[in-house]
Amino acid sequence: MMIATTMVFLMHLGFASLEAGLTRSKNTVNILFKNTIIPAIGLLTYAFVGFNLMYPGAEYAGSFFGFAGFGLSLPEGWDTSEYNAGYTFFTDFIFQAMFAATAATIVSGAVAERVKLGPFIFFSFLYVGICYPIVGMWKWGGGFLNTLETPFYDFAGSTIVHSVGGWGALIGAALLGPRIGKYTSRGMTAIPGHNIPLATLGVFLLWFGWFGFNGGSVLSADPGLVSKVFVTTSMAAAAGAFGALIVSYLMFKTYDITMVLNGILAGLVGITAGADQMGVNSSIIIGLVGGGLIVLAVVFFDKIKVDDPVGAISVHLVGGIWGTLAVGIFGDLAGVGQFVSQLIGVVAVGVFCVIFAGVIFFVMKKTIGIRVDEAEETEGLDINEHSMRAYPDFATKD
Amino acid sequence: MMIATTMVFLMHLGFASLEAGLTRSKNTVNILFKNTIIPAIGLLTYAFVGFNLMYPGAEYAGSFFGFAGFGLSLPEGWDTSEYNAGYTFFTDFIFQAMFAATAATIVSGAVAERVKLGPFIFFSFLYVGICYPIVGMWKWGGGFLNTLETPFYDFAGSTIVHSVGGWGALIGAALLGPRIGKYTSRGMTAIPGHNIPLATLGVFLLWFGWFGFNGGSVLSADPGLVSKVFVTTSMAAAAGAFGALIVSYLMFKTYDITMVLNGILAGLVGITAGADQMGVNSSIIIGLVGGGLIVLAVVFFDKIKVDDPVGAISVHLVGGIWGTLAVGIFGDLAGVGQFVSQLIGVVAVGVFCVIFAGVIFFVMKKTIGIRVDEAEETEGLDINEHSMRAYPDFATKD
Amino acid sequence: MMIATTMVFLMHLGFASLEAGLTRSKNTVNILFKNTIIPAIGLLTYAFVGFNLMYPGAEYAGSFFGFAGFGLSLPEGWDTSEYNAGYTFFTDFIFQAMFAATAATIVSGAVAERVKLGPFIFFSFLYVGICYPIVGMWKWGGGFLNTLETPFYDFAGSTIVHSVGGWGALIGAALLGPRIGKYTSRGMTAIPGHNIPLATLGVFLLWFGWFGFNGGSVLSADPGLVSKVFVTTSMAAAAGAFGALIVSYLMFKTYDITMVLNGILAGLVGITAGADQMGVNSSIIIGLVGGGLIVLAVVFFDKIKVDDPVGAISVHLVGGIWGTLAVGIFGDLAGVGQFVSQLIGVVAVGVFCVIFAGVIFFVMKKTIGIRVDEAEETEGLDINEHSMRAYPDFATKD
Amino acid sequence: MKKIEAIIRTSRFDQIHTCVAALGVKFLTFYEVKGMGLEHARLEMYRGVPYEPAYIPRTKIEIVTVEELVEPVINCILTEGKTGQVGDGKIFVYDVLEAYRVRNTDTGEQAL
Amino acid sequence: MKKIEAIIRTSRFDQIHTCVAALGVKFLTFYEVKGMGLEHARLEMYRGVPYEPAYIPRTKIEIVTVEELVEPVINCILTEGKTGQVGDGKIFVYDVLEAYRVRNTDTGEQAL
Amino acid sequence: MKKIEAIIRTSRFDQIHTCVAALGVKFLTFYEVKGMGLEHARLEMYRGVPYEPAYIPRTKIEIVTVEELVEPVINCILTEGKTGQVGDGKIFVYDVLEAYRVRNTDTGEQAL
Ligand SMILES: Nc1ncnc2c1ncn2[C@@H]1O[C@H](COP(=O)(O)OP(=O)(O)O)[C@@H](O)[C@H]1O
Ligand SMILES: Nc1ncnc2c1ncn2[C@@H]1O[C@H](COP(=O)(O)OP(=O)(O)O)[C@@H](O)[C@H]1O
Ligand SMILES: Nc1ncnc2c1ncn2[C@@H]1O[C@H](COP(=O)(O)OP(=O)(O)O)[C@@H](O)[C@H]1O
Repeated sequence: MMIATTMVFLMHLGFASLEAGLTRSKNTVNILFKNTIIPAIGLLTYAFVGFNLMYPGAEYAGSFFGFAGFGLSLPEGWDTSEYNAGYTFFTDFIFQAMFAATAATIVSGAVAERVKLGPFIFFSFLYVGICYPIVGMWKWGGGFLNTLETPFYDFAGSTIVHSVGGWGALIGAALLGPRIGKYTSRGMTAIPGHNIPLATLGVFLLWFGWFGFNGGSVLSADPGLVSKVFVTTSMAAAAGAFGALIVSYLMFKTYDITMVLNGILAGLVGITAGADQMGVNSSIIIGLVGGGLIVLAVVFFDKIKVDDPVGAISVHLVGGIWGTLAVGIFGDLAGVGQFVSQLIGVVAVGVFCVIFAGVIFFVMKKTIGIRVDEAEETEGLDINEHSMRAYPDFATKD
Repeated sequence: MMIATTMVFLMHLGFASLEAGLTRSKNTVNILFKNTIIPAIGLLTYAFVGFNLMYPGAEYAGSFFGFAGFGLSLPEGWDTSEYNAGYTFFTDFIFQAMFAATAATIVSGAVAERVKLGPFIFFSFLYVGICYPIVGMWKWGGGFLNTLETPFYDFAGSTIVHSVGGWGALIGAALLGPRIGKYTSRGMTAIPGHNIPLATLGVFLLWFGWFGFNGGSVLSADPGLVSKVFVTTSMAAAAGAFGALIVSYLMFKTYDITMVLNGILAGLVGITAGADQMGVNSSIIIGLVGGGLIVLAVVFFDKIKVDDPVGAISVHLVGGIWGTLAVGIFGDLAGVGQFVSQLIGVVAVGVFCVIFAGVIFFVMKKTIGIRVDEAEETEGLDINEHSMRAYPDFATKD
Repeated sequence: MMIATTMVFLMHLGFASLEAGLTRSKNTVNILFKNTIIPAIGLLTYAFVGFNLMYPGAEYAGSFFGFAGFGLSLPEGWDTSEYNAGYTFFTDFIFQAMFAATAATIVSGAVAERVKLGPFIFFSFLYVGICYPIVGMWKWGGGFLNTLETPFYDFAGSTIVHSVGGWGALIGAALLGPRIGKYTSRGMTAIPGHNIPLATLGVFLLWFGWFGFNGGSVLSADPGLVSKVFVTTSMAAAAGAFGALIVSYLMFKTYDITMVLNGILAGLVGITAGADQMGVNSSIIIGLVGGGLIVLAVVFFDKIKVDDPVGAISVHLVGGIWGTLAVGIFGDLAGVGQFVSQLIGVVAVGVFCVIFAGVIFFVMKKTIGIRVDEAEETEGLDINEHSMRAYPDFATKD
Repeated sequence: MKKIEAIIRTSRFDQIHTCVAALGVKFLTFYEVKGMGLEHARLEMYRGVPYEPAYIPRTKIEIVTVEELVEPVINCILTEGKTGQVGDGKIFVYDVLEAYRVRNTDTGEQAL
Repeated sequence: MKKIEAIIRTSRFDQIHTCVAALGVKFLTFYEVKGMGLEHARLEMYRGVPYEPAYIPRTKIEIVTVEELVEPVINCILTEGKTGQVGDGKIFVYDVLEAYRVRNTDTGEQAL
Repeated sequence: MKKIEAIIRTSRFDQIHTCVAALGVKFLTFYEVKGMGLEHARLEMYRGVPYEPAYIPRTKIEIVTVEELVEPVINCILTEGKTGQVGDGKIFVYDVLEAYRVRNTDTGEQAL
């Protein structure tokens, strides 16, 4: 599980690469900066408040909120496997802490190319430090979602990690408005990402990290279960690629690699909720549907003019909801009761995150402002917020 | 071994990066697309037919062909280490499945910048789904190569993985013909790869993945053997770098990094057949010779006008043959009988793959065509097959 | 620990990416070449002399120098965990060998864009093959630093790995002189790195590798200690990012990602000496101070006109000294006696490395020359030493 | 026939293009050039060292047109290209001896 | 001395270069420009949104040559540059007052 | 008013710029072009195959200036741009009919 931790760490590089690759070169330093500082924020806030918000201890079982105090305090036997069957306190902490930043990294992609750096970092502190661990506590910390009659099931976080990020992304992108030139009076224009190899690299690293994410979430070294999770994870990703390929080819008559990459992620996000509950065939179906769905979602969000440069909302929110509900439809837990529990979880998390993110973004919008000014956006955030260019040696087109 | 699986997974990113880096930027999306979809194909076909073709079960021991039916069926005790000493059924499956796509990824490099996407994907399905597992069964599935008097030895697949890919690459490149402008009436021109850092990244990732490939092929967690394999693998790679450096410097009077990168891969491919049989010194010799050989092979294939943009044939076919034969020359198994068995294996696999790949490519060439038309090739496959550019922001030279 | 080895291996890719990213595109092939061949040198020389210089055996305990002969000889029980509690001889060797090249890789960054390739490779052979293992022996091989009354403590090599590299970098950069155009009569100019995403990738890979570096240095699989080391390592890195962010923002009024990246590395280098001795809070302080210090160091070395394109001296030398001394200030060993021992270690290593590197560079400078000529430097090393370009397809700015 | 060459702010290109298109100018050629003039490039900063990029990126437009359109086109550029700040650019007018359309060998004003 | 400036299809450059070289034109300068004209750029597609790149990449050739060669050079371009499709480009001819060779200060036709 | 167009070695740009600035030339425009001429590009090598890049990268400078400065500017380029090796480049001089400054609609020599 410690190795899983390091693999999850690489997911942050995956996000950084994917988001930088799918946006324009004039905003690359900005995106890399955000995705470098966010994991640092995640680690520090999680140590300071997050862990104790998420795992406040048994006395808060069934509740909505609990807090065990600032900082980390070492329990008895922290350094041996007495802490918990198979792993130590620090293993537990660092594995969880590596996740934490993900919620903000997802948002980062959706608000890219126009959000002001300072307000976004402030948002990240609150979202990663407070919103994510509270939601996490609902299920993993023994909160009310875990004590439903048919407990809500979310193996590694389709809802608790990905949807949380996805809701924040939706609210952020909607409140910011689209990038200049995206939806004009003459219709929609494409704003192509500047570096497809970088984006591809990002998705492979995310897939790689997902083995750690899902595999490590077994929270034990049971090789039977871990290996099963590896298989379901891989199958869903592969099927996600095909799902997106088929739907995007039918719709656009071209082989769109960015859709295939998004499809892989959708498959991964989709299987995350039930990676240990599915068989090979269900994994493939979940991946196929997830991959196809994502293409429709991208088109849909474009239609309602929510501008999401990297497809984060489609992948993490739509994919996360699909995966969570799929636990009620396929696999060992399938059943109406489970489906309803899943739905409760999706809705509860959605409402909370929308309000949490909405309030922060809205207040900031009305006060300090959340969007860079027009000249800055046109010229690029790199030169304006960082006085630096990502590729100073290369000549760029217009 | 599950971790080895994830490392092998990253090899696909390695291949994608290397191949994209060593070709022109106008074909980058196309190459990334192929190398993203191929692992997906590998995983799905291996689950559907490949695994049961490769490991049909004991009743087919000694034979050329066996098939245990479509899909995966779980054996007794699949989820515990009862399945096999040290790993579970799913571990076994997913580790093997990660390999499977390699055969097609290798071909992808050699046919790059001119092959039609559809036919190539069709080829990949057949090659990965049928050809590779059949060959694999000959040795690893208990087939005839394994029951020779002195059994053919191929630890992790110099022949069974790399040569299989290499033969496909040779046939594909030969039947396609060279890229426009490569061999003109005025002689040979170079067509430099567009992104050397990307290619370097690819080779490092491949080397990284090889630790999983060779280390995991120990198929047990015996730390003594795994660590030995790590040492032989590393030494061969390092020596391969020097072998290629020395030969290429003597021949071209320049420090050619692409040759050093190919040399590393040649060392790795070379040691793969006997990684557990070699000492430190033999590994170094195998690497040195492999690295040097590759430079000569690249020059040779250029001379006979087989245009291989990334050196895949030299690395995987020539390196694979060298490594397989080396098991008969160096290390614990060395001996005339072993050498003959190795030769039998090389030839048998070669004949089968040449015919298999040859028939598919030839039939496609005569019917649907395997090569894009001239205008498309000149303009680039990205804009023609994918309506997209890999680096839309950057100004390119002519 | 074998997995740690593979993670340390990826650090070489991290160094290659970081150094290539922070320099100009006309020297990229050169840097990649150096960083590809150095690990090969490291592995081979370490097998040939380094390992036996570093671990000459018990009879040299307390001394400055010992050598157990050329090549590797297998001890009794090498292939079982009898060799040492928890790992085999080959595991030990390969883990150490992966480190070895680091000393030269660090120098590579500081001398980039102007050093002659041949002399630098010669230097690397000597520094990696002789200087580094001798210093390593002083502590890890049971030499005099280990037998001080209060033994010098350097968990994973803040001094023994990073400072060794740092001193070589300082001497190399100073003797070479600054790049043309860096410090002119009209003042200092910036020479921006050409590929910030590549540099970011490099730092993430280094961080990833550091988990292997520090985690593996536990030299046992004690999960309590390894997980603690993971936490301290991560916290120091995250705090290093913030330390550098805060200081650089205060000084330059801009969000400089290259400083944040350097700050992460400074945090990592800083925690390396005492990763197993620190608590969460001390790790954060060490990281914060280290990150801040690095910004001052970069400015300082610029002021004294030691031109270090990638900040290697600041990160590895300054960070390494800080981390080593910090063991005497924070954590379980803190105390005056320890601080003095740490200081002795820092000074002893410093004196030896400065003399070793100084003599080699000085003799080469006076004989074969260590710097390329002016035209070559202006035009770029790639085209001159390698007849090749890193990005031949892209149009570059002047 | 005259050739109008204008070195403009890259950010004013769209407005100028719209204006000349309204005059009936169907063809134009443009490319990126580097300028040195009164305007100073904004300072960039790298690792604590501020520096001025050696030049300002600008766009050069070339329009070959008939005499009657020369003045309107110039007016377009003067009006739409103007911000009033140092750095707005220049317009130069040259004589053109002959013009050909490659597609059908039209010559003279026919070819424009 | 005249200057011939031609905006051509990038794909016809090699043929035109071969043709003018055969006439004895030893020197030429060329660079990438962006064109707006009758031809429309082919649609690209990104994540389901088709879009037209804002301009067509073209090559501009400049050849300064003596009077006698002006016509043959123009013929080369008209012949070799022609595909008959919209987008073949234009040729413009200008007067050159003086020419210098930097290497040895030759002037006039000597310098070409 | 004349336009001086010089195709120079990229490596001599700084020297030439310093020299013309000393004459009081405050403005100039330059950009990268590709040249074909007597000089041959240095051979590059890729995977054992030597090849000659299809062109030599050069810089083109454009300066529009008043009659009196034409000769001094040309002298700058001839002196500072010269290495004596094949490949030093050329200078061409053209007539300019009119000039405008966009910022304040100055015209003629005022605008330079
Ligand atoms: N005489 C000239 N010759 C060549 N280029 C010129 C000339 N004058 C101006 N330019 C170009 O026009 C650009 C605009 O000049 P600028 O400093 O903005 O002048 P102003 O503010 O007076 O309009 C310069 O960067 C340069 O590229
Ligand atoms: N009058 C002009 N002034 C400047 N550039 C022109 C002019 N006419 C044509 N061009 C250039 O030539 C290119 C070719 O035009 P195109 O639409 O192909 O015309 P046609 O099909 O009539 O030959 C245009 O893209 C533009 O760059
Ligand atoms: N007549 C011309 N027309 C256009 N460009 C020219 C002409 N003559 C020279 N050039 C440009 O000038 C460059 C310098 O030519 P070069 O071969 O160096 O000549 P020389 O050595 O005689 O000075 C060429 O690469 C080309 O770009």
